Amino acid sequence: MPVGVFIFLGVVAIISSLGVVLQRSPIHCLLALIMTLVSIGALFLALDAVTVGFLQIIVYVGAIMVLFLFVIWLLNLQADEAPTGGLGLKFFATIAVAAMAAELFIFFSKTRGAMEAANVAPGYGSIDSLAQSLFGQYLMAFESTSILLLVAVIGAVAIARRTIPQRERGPTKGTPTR
Amino acid sequence: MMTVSYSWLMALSAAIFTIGVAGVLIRRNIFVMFMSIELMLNAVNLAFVTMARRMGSMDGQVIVFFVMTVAAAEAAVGLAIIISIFRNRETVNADELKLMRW
Amino acid sequence: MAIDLLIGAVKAIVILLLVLNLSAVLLWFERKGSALIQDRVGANRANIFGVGQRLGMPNLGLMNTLMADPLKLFTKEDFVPDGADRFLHSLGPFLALFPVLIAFAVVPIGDTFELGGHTVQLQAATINAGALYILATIGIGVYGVAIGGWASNNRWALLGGVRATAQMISYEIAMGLAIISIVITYGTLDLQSIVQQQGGVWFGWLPCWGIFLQPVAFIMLLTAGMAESKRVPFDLPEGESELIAGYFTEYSGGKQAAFMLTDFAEVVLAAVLVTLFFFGGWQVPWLYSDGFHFGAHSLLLPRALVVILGVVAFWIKVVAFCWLQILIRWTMPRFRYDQLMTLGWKGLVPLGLLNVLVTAFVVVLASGAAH
Amino acid sequence: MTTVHFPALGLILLFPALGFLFNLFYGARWGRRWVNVVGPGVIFAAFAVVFVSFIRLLTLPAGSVLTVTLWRWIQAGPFHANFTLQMDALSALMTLIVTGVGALIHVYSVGYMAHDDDFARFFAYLNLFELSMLILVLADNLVLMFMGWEGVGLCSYLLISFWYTNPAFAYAGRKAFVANRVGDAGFLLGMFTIVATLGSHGSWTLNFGGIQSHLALFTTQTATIATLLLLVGATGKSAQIPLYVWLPDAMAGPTPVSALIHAATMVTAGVYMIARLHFLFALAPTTMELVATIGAVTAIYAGSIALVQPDIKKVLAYSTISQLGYMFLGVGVGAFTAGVFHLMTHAFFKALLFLCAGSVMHSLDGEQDMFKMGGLRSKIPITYATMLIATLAISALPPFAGFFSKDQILESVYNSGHHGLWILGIITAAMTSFYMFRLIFLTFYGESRVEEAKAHHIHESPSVMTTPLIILAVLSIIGGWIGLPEHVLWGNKLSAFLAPSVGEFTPIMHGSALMLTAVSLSLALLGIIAAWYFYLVAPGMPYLIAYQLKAGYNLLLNKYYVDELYNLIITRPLFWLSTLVLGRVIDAFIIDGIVDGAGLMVETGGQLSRRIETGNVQQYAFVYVLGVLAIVAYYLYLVTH
Repeated sequence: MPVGVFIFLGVVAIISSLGVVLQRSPIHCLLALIMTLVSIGALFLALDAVTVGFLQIIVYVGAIMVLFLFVIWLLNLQADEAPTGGLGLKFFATIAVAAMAAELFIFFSKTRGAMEAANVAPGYGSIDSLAQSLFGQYLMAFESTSILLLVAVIGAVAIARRTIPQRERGPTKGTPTR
Repeated sequence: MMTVSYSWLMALSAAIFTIGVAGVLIRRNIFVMFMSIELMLNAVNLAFVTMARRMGSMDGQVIVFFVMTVAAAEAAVGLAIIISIFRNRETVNADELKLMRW
Repeated sequence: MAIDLLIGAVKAIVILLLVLNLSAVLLWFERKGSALIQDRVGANRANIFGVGQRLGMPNLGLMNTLMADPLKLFTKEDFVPDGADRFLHSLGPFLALFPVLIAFAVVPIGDTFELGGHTVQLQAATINAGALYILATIGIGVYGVAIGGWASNNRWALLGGVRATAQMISYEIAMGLAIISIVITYGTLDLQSIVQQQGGVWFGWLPCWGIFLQPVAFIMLLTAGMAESKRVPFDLPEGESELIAGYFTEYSGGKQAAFMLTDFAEVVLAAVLVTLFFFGGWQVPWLYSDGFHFGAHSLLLPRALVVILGVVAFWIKVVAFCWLQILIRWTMPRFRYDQLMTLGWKGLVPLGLLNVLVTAFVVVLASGAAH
Repeated sequence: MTTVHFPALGLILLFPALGFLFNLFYGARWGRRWVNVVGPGVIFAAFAVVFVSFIRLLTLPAGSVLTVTLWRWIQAGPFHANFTLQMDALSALMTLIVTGVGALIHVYSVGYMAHDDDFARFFAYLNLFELSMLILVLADNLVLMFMGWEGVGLCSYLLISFWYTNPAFAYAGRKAFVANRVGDAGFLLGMFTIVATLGSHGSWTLNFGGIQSHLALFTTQTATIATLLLLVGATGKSAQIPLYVWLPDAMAGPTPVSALIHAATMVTAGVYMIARLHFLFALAPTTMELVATIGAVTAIYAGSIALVQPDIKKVLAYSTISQLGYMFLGVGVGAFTAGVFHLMTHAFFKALLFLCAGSVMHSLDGEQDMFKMGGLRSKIPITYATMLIATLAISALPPFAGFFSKDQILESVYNSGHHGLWILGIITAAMTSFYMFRLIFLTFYGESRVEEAKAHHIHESPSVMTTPLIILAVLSIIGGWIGLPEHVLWGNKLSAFLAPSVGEFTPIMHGSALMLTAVSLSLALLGIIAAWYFYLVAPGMPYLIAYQLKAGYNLLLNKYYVDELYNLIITRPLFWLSTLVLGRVIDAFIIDGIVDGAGLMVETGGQLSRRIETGNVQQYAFVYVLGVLAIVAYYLYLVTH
């Protein structure tokens, strides 16, 4: 991919992810997160992972993040008040995070090679090649994820459903109301 | 024409990942912590795609696909939990959710 | 290189302008059309120095739609309510409009042709995963209304935003299923090739349009598209009788214009998709790359003319479907919200799944028969 | 001396075991009818098997042994004791008594417990007792025998305190248990001595056969030590001085229990053990002397107490002790066959006496005081008749069973040169006949002294109770005939049968035997006449004597104050020691200190470590991140080096 593209997307991604962490209002954080996801998706596209890139945007941005949005609305989350206490933990956490960043950078700086268009087969990242892997080598995993999703849906409903006693629920359908 | 080297992309994913970790460790709002976790997931996805690209294999992308699926499930359940917590405790502040303690 | 960039820029601008103008014109269509349907005169006032009458033209009120309204809107005060999130409040409309407009980037408005040794794709961006791209943009489109409704600090607006979001997500699924069945049918995500495969005829006379292959998908796509455009009968997010104006209650001036433009752009998008997937895009019945062929008879035409005919045909189809949607809008009552959800989740989604299943079976059997 | 593999012996144990399990787990649920069938049924089955094995044994040359090894039991280094049963003449006789008399008593119990709700538990215990007793007598090694030994002790405890809701009964059970523990300790130490002695010479065994074959390894000294210790066990189980005290109290249990355990079978275990180890005892003349002395003294001592007891069962209890004294006397002077012979006859008539007493009490709603009876002769004739037979038997009047066995003992005592013991023996004989007929006269003759409340519904016991009485009565008559004196009719079949397993019985010349017999017989008759005169002719006389010799009378009535003595010198100090020293000091401070200390340690540790669980998610996450850091650092190290 062109260096310019990488730099642009990378900067956007980092800034917006910082926004996720640093902003007060949950909805701003959410938008920042969406921004990050979109830029990462764009990076996927630039990495010839076309299908996954679009899926990233469709699934993450188009579905999961909307779920977050709904929850923000449902709970009517406002901006956090000024953080109180726990500064010691924050301090050490910052140090730990810095250390982790250092480690990871050293670690990944050992990754060699640069992107040439040459080293991928034609049709790499296209939906058929993905499908070949998904429905070939990873079929079992694919099917089991469907079960996972089903379970997740049921679990989510079971957890989040508010159980209302009959009297509060009022007259149910079919019962005469007067 | 100069091209991007993989180490840059990995560094980017590392940066996003650590930012996510910081969010989990520092933010008090469990909701934002949750979002930070998504951030970390995506950083990992980026690393996967990068390496897949480098090795010219689809496996990394397949894993990303699965990560998305699991993330969807995780989001559903996690948000449901957050909702029920909020119903019972009227807060999303992690500091006030300390029931599981001595 | 440079020329390619130039061509690209030209294409982009042209398509964008086309869409914007069409959206604007649709507003006029709507006014006159509704007037016709409701046996009114409709827009008929604005008239520049009576030029129209002097030329003996009937006063179609074109002016106050195409010039007076935009002037009025863009000169109005940009009002932001108290306690609203300023940034998001102004971000909302453009977050809504932007994705819809970029969605048109992959739309092939005509056949490819040679120009001075350059292969010109009549398509702003030649992405070979066009269908996915469109779905992605539509997915992003949700946020505009959502943010707009939330940032207005107004419960009607918020309710409208919630409704809009829920509705759009629900119908995105149906739309996605419809598009998937099309993709399975044509075995590609590339819109251009989908259109090209719709060339030619069956039985010597029937155009090979997708409508004949995927009638169910056609219904679903049309319905979902209209739902995406949040207009009657799917206009609950902005139902005047319930929520003053839904998510743009608190908007005025340019931002409101942007929202309205979004609606019309979505109408156009729905029309474009239907055209592309089911009515052969720029394909003209019995017109081949070298001219008309109808049975034994044939009428040869120059290549340029063929391409132009294709482009014209495409836009005619699009306008026709926009008109169809407007008719539907002005003839049907509004759903109740539970009816909306029922239709989406209990009607279209299962239907779409079934359709995908059947399509997949048929395709597999056909390919099996092929070899 | 041949050894025959005879698996059927296993069945002898199997039946009571099954009965025990059934009565324990299903008895109460399935109801009285089943228990009444199963409880005695299994014993009858066992008796049948025993009888078959007995016949098999008779067909073999004298001194043969039936044996079966059920499984390998204890395996400790060189030492090993298998679960092996063996039946020689002695065991055969014992098993016949245990199962035969036991079966009859089971049947009797069906009637006796007819009104008790806890019948299932009762029969479960009885069957368990039968099982243990059979193990005891069939065991081929001391360890297995000790297992049965303990088993019978346990059952005795359970059955004495069967009506545990009555504190006095529970106390009696505890007393019996403790007294038996003392004896058992002696038994154990005796075993250890034997093992040590044999093991030090490299032959690790406790099989009777093994011990017998390694007798050479014993010096007189070791043999004496071992036998003395075993004797302690014997006195404990067989209620001899000094450990007899539990037996009188053991009468708290249901009367069939007194009959089966505390008259016929268990209490004879000591005698059996001595007879079983006769070869070892033979090595220790000192012990033998002691055994004889203990026997004689116990006999006359208990007999004297029995003279004045008002309680019918107490009289029988002391007479049991006294009769056991006879047996000890017999085996003590080396007349093992005589001792075992008396054991057998005693089992018959003493069981019968107890059952009759039970029948009497049953007819009088559990009245035990003989001074509140009288004149029952016509009201419960069968009981009267059978009890009279038993009394004649125990009073050693020919031709009843007791006559022959007791006569043999006294003869052999005299002939072995213990004339002092012989005199004690014949005096005891006189006492025996006196207190037994005193019992008869007080109970069945004279005018009725029964309380009004009980007087009107005196009834003969049901046939299920009387039938065993009759059978036992027959046995009490003819039981002695298998051991006739030498040269009389068929002579002494029994000793001929037993001789190989308990050593030769030395026959004596006939002339003096007749003289001795005449003496003891005349004394017995004297006792009877005295009883007749005191309690029928001149009923006031006993009171007069008791008034004249108040001190002696009270001494006897209070059993020489031995219980009080034991209380003073043993129980009380032990009690104080355990409550004050052990309880208040060692238990309260040291043991509780250790326990509480452990608990406190854990608790404080928890108090400290629980601070880690702050419930703060981010803190956990922080620690987690530290872990990740460590891991990544490790991999970095791997990569860079």
